[in-house]
Amino acid sequence: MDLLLNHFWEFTITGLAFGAVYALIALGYTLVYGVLRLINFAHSEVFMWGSFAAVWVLTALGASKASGLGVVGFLVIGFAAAMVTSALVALGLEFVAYRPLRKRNSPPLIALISAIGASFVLSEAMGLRDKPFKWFGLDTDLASYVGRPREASPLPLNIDTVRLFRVFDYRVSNIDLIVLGSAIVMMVILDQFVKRSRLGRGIRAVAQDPEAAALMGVNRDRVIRLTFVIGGAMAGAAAMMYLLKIGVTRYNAGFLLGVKAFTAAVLGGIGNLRGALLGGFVLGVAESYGSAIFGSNWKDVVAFTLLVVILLFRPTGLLGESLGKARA
Amino acid sequence: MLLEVDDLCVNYGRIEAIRNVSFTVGEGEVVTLIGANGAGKTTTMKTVSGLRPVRQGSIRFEGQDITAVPAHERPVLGIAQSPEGRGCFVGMTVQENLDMGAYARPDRRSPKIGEDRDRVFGLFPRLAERRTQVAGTMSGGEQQMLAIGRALMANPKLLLLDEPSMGLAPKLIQQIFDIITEINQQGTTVLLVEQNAAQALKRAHRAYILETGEIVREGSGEELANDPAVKAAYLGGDI
Amino acid sequence: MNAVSSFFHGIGDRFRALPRWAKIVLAIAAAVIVYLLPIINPPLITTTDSDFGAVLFLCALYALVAIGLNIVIGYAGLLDLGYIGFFAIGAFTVGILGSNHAKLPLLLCIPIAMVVTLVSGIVLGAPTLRVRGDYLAIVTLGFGEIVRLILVNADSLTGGSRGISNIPTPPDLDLFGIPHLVWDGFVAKVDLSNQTRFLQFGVTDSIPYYWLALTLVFIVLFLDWRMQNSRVGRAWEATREDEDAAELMGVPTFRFKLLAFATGAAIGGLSGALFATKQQFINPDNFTILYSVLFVAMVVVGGQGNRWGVVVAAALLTWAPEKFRFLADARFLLFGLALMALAIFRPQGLMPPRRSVRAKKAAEQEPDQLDVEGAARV
Amino acid sequence: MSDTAPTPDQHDSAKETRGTRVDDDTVLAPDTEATPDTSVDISVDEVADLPKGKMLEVEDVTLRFGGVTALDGVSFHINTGEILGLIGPNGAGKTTCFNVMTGVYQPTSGGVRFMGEPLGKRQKFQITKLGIARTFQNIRLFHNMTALENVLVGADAHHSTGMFSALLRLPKHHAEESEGMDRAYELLKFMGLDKRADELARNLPYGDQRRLEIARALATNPKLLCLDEPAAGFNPAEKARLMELIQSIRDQGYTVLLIEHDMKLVMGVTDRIVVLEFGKKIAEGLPAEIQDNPAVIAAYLGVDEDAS
Amino acid sequence: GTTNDAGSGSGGKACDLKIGFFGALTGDAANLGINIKNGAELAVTQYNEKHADCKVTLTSFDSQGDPSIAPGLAQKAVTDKKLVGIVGPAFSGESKAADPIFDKAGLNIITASATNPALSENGWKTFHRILGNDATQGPAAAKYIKDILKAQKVFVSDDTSEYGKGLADIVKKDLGSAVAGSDETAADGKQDDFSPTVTKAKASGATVFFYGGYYSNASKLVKQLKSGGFTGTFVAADGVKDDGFIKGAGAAAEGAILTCPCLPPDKAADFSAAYKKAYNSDPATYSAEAYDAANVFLAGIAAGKTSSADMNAFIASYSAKGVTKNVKFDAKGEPSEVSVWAYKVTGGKIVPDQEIK
Ligand SMILES: Nc1ncnc2c1ncn2[C@@H]1O[C@H](COP(=O)(O)OP(=O)(O)OP(=O)(O)O)[C@@H](O)[C@H]1O
Ligand SMILES: Nc1ncnc2c1ncn2[C@@H]1O[C@H](COP(=O)(O)OP(=O)(O)OP(=O)(O)O)[C@@H](O)[C@H]1O
Ligand SMILES: CC(C)C[C@H](N)C(=O)O
Ligand SMILES: [Mg+2]
Ligand SMILES: [Mg+2]
Repeated sequence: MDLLLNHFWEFTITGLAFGAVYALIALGYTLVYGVLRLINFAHSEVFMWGSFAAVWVLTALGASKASGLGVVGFLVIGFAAAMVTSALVALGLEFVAYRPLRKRNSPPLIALISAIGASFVLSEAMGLRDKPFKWFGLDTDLASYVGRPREASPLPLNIDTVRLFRVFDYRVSNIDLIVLGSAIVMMVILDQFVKRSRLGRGIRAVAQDPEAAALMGVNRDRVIRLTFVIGGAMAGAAAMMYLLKIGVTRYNAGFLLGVKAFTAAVLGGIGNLRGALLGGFVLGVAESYGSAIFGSNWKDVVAFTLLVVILLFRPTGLLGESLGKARA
Repeated sequence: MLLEVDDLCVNYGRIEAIRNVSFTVGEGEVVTLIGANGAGKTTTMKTVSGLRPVRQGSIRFEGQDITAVPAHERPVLGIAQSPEGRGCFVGMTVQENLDMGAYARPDRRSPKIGEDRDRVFGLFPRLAERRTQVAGTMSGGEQQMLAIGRALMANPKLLLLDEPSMGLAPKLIQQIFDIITEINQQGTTVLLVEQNAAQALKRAHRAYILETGEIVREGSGEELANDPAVKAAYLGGDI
Repeated sequence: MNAVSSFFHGIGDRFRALPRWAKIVLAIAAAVIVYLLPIINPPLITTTDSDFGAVLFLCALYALVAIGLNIVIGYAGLLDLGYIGFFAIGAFTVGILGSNHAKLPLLLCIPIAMVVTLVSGIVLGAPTLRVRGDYLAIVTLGFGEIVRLILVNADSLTGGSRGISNIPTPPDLDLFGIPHLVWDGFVAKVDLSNQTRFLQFGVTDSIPYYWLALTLVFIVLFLDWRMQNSRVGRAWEATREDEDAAELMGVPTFRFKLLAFATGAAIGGLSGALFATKQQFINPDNFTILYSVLFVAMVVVGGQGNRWGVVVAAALLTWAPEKFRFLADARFLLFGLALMALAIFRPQGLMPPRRSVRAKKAAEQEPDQLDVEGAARV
Repeated sequence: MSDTAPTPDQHDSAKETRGTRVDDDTVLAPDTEATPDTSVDISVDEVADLPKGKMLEVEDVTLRFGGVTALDGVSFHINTGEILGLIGPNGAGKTTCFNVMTGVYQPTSGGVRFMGEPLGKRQKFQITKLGIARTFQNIRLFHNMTALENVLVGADAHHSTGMFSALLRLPKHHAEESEGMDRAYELLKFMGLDKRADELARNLPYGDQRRLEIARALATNPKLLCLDEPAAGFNPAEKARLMELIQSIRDQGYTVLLIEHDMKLVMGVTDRIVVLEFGKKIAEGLPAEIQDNPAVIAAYLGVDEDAS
Repeated sequence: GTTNDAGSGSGGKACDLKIGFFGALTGDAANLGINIKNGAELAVTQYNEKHADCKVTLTSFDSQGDPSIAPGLAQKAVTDKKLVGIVGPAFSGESKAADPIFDKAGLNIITASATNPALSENGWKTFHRILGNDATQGPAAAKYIKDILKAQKVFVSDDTSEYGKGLADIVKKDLGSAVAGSDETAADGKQDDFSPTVTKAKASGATVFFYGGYYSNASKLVKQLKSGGFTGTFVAADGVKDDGFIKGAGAAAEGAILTCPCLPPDKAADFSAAYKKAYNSDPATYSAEAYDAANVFLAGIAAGKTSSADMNAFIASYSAKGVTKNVKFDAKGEPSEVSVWAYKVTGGKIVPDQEIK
């Protein structure tokens, strides 16, 4: 407890920074849940693929030797690579795993099975990426991309930690700033986009009554595709931030984070964009405080207990579902 | 002809809901479909608005074949529907629901939308009162008003109304039919499905009678209203 | 589209059409064959890269799990993503009472484990079952994780992530040996050098454990059938269909949901206890979320609500990765593909529940609904 | 406006034309539904022998949702054995009144007394067991259960088989199962649904679904049956038949509370009418009185009388 | 190796025998397992070259280093009647899970890497260990920290595994009052974000960070320590002594100290050369130990001691020079000779620093 009080801002800011990662991933869960009422179990893999895209693109460009302004350039490239890749993977996922089910109007839980299957496929494919290269004898040439596929791949970008300014007793570093800053920028853009644009209303309309939405001229498939793309891009951004914070990624890096991010989405009120953001930050900070007080090994207990308690008192999350309920 | 439906067959799996249905709706007309429960009225409406796939036959709108046009593109062409069972967006407010009605309008950014909204609020003061109430918590009749208002917001060329009077109080039913006549006079074509056959026939230029999936009779509203067989079956005489 | 389900239903129909005595004879014959599977080692079915008896034990074990979870998901419609939590509590109750802190005999540990999980089901359910739908899924998921994490961290009680070993086995009843069959192509020979002692629960032979688990599966199936074909089963179904309407028709939905949850939990606890005694060693890593997810997959793939369906699916999903062990690394990828394919081609599950025999006619009259309604969707 | 419900012969002639092509001079009589058999005895002793007097009293009930006052000091009562109509403009608070009576909502102030006892904070299922059953404005059947099973769920309301009697197949289980089955078939026959007993509820035509809801509600052995717009979406002929049905339900000893916008039906079947507007009671009386009440005409009926 | 005459003389011996490798070949700590397996495999290959007429095969049981997977695999192993011995299980956690089963079934095992001291305290008759355990490695690490790094304040963390926690506890005990703080983290693959630990370490004012665990988490941890502003020395043990650590941590690994009860490869030149030839890489952590362990079994096979009891007796009386030491086991199955070395990450490589005596 003393520890927390003495280093309050440090714990808060590190918590917020990781919370930002949760929040961005949570957006993907919430968006898809919003339109399809589906827990997109494979979203964590979308994130993971984004992280690899960043690693590979930066490796290919020789980012490890960069310094100074070059690093900034590579950062931008890394974000772009991860976001584009994740968006594409998400789109592909929708096309392969969910659209056929929708066309057959299958019961909601079966989509969960497809999602679980897709999640296995995406993460295992990454874990087996050496195989196809082996067949063509390329695995030694491409060792830095293929390597030992089950092992951690580091981000080849050396960013020296620079302490920039103080917040009370904590000196915020450039990495904190990049992570938090870009997360906030992205969230504001998305929030405005969804709120201001017709798309936002379209998404909600599809969620509430697909048939009536079609009667209003809402193209359900387009709305769904768009939500996957946006959710994917956000996961890609989160992937780059994750790399900046953790430094490495792996074929199974998504799973744990996915569970947490989904928790964050529910915490805030699933289907509610701002809820996802709030949920992400709350979870990140709660974990940070929790591990300060009880020790790092209790951090997940704190997170999940918080979730359960909040849902007991607010059964539809902190901000509630944006989708109201029909009455009796 | 604004709408030409030719030899339409629609199935629910093996069940044939409508068979070889052909009818037309001319520009500026009010046309009504009447028939008993399960006759296929709603199915016909849903097919015209694109929610049900066509097994056989064709639908033409303004001379263009729209049989294969997906539902969400039909509002752009100028078809709007107030569906059976209302289909309000239960989690959105009244105003948001109305705005959804204008979703596909090309002039959706113009101030015209505001005027139209005010017009709907004028027609249904209850909606104006409850502008920010979540639609899911509105009473049955209020939701019905909202569904009709929402369809009006689309400013369509062809308005499809599926049992607009269902769940409405007698006084309001009167009003709904007045509204239909009024907007028709302002140039909107209306295809109307009603259980309240007496009223519907009174307001319609022409009418079709649908029975177990087939059209069995057609004529002007007045003609059918005075046909003794129709009277006996649908106007219910005196209860 | 539904070759598989019509196959199963076909069998079901023929079976129902038989006279009573024939039914009994056939059922007994089928049961005997199932019991003797690991002795017969049928070619094509037997697993070459892992011990067939052990695989069958796992199949039976997870069938038990699936039956329990089917009550929760299939009957009562509660999406429970934390079922592994009950499994873990059952296993650790046995571990703690049988090995770690006391040395109670297994036959005492198992009922205690069931009671403990039943109670924990009620304790968890009472507050959380007021949360609805997918929120319940995440609350239960959280619960499952909390259980695991507490097992990790409550070091002194559970041994933390270092686990508990030397879990007691069921008492032996060593009566006689049963020789196995070996196959030369499709010719069977008796292999006297390879015998299973009846009933010796050792580490080298999993078959007695399989028999134990299988017997429990049959018992639980029977009880499950009785439960579902009664007022209780109807109340669950009504609750699942429309909770408010059910309540207004006089169904105390909360009580019935709790009943489903607690019953499911107790069966989960029983499975966990079996797992612990067979495995001899347990640690919290045996009980990760992934298992919860797989359990749900078993129920959904089997056809939620169909007890035979979920049993078949559980056995299949357990057996397949073992059978295809030679695919080594790639088998999880293929497993994922298989799940996706199943979802796409059998959206109602392997054996969709037949609501009741009487509902069948209605179901048959029902058109090929999927295609049409799907197309209607925009 | 005399009481001329269709005679049995009319039904038969309707039946004959079913499915046949209609020539110009045949009667258009598209009757695709089964015929209720109102001669079936569906009465229940405990219900039939109720003492006359006030069965249900709504006492000064107010209910607010945020800014909206859905009910504002509403009081009325229902006498045992009568059919009471509850009418009023859209959004007047009729459905909300049902919701208060069945425990869906707790009133902000005031309360409901049933058989002399306040309902208090009783839960929904407890109120059903006390003897109030209802149907819904938007049909809410258990769609994936058969018609019979739907009714059985209703009948289970007065059963008490629990897990143990079911597991052990105690005599109680068997007794209650067969009692429930008998009752269910009786009710289905009464509603004319016995031939469709094994069909899934969602596959029934709209009208049958409405009737099935009534059967399900009756299966709970209610003292008071509340119907929320049972005739919505019916054509005049169907409405006539429904009217007959409601009457015979009452004749078998049940008390009925009816919300309906169709004036012919309401005037034809009710003994007494209560009128709500903006959450307040504006009138109460015999159908004939209500029909001529200027306040009701202004608020609800409108001037053009044949608007039905 | 032993002479093959003794074996072939006994006549009628079974020729399709197997020895097993049990450990992680996939999963988070796979590198460690693969190196060990390679060592054992090399021994078998060499044996088969000499005994072309009567070959032994090495079968692998890939436990992924996961104690929850281990019992199932162990049960599978003990049903194989051709299997005469196991090199492994590689990690302490899985050993604890699997060894009781080997003991009950009477399958002899020699672990070339599991270092938790308690493993030999269970009275398992089939258990043998060919290297020094953490009861020596832990104090050695503590000694290095105190005497060579001259640290006054040390922060100790572990991954709660049998190995990591066991080792960290010993180190803590030996450091005594120098422990400025501690924090348990989750096991491999269960935690990515170590920022709370970093904050705590910094707050404690420690100049040395000791971590009990495996390389996968260690690489993330050290990276986050560096970027989080912790400036002290990172010390860990054999579980981190793998190239995977450097690969994951990159520059942040520089200067880290890793202890290991294993010899630097240059102390066994012949073996190193043969290994390099076979696997195109230098022998890594515990390859040599595994080689020695496999050779014990192979000698037993050559001597015809293939039954469980015979093999057990054979191992008990075994004494021969291996590449790492003179191989000999005491009554508990522990080795008679042990040494602990410190290694240091320099220039992106793990290089021997000094033996800790
Ligand atoms: N989803 C569905 N699945 C199967 N059959 C259906 C479905 N919807 C409608 N039907 C059947 O199609 C036929 C026509 O139904 P439709 O809803 O078009 O009738 P309707 O004339 O609108 O009746 P109502 O007056 O009750 O609204 C009926 O026989 C009905 O049972
Ligand atoms: N949960 C709620 N929140 C806010 N307002 C509500 C809620 N429920 C009902 N209302 C309002 O209370 C009023 C009464 O509704 P109610 O459903 O009782 O009307 P009704 O008389 O049944 O009307 P109808 O004939 O249209 O069914 C309506 O104005 C409705 O909008
Ligand atoms: C391979 C080694 C690093 C294993 C470690 N010594 C353990 O006991 O788990
Ligand atoms: Mg209709
Ligand atoms: Mg109402």
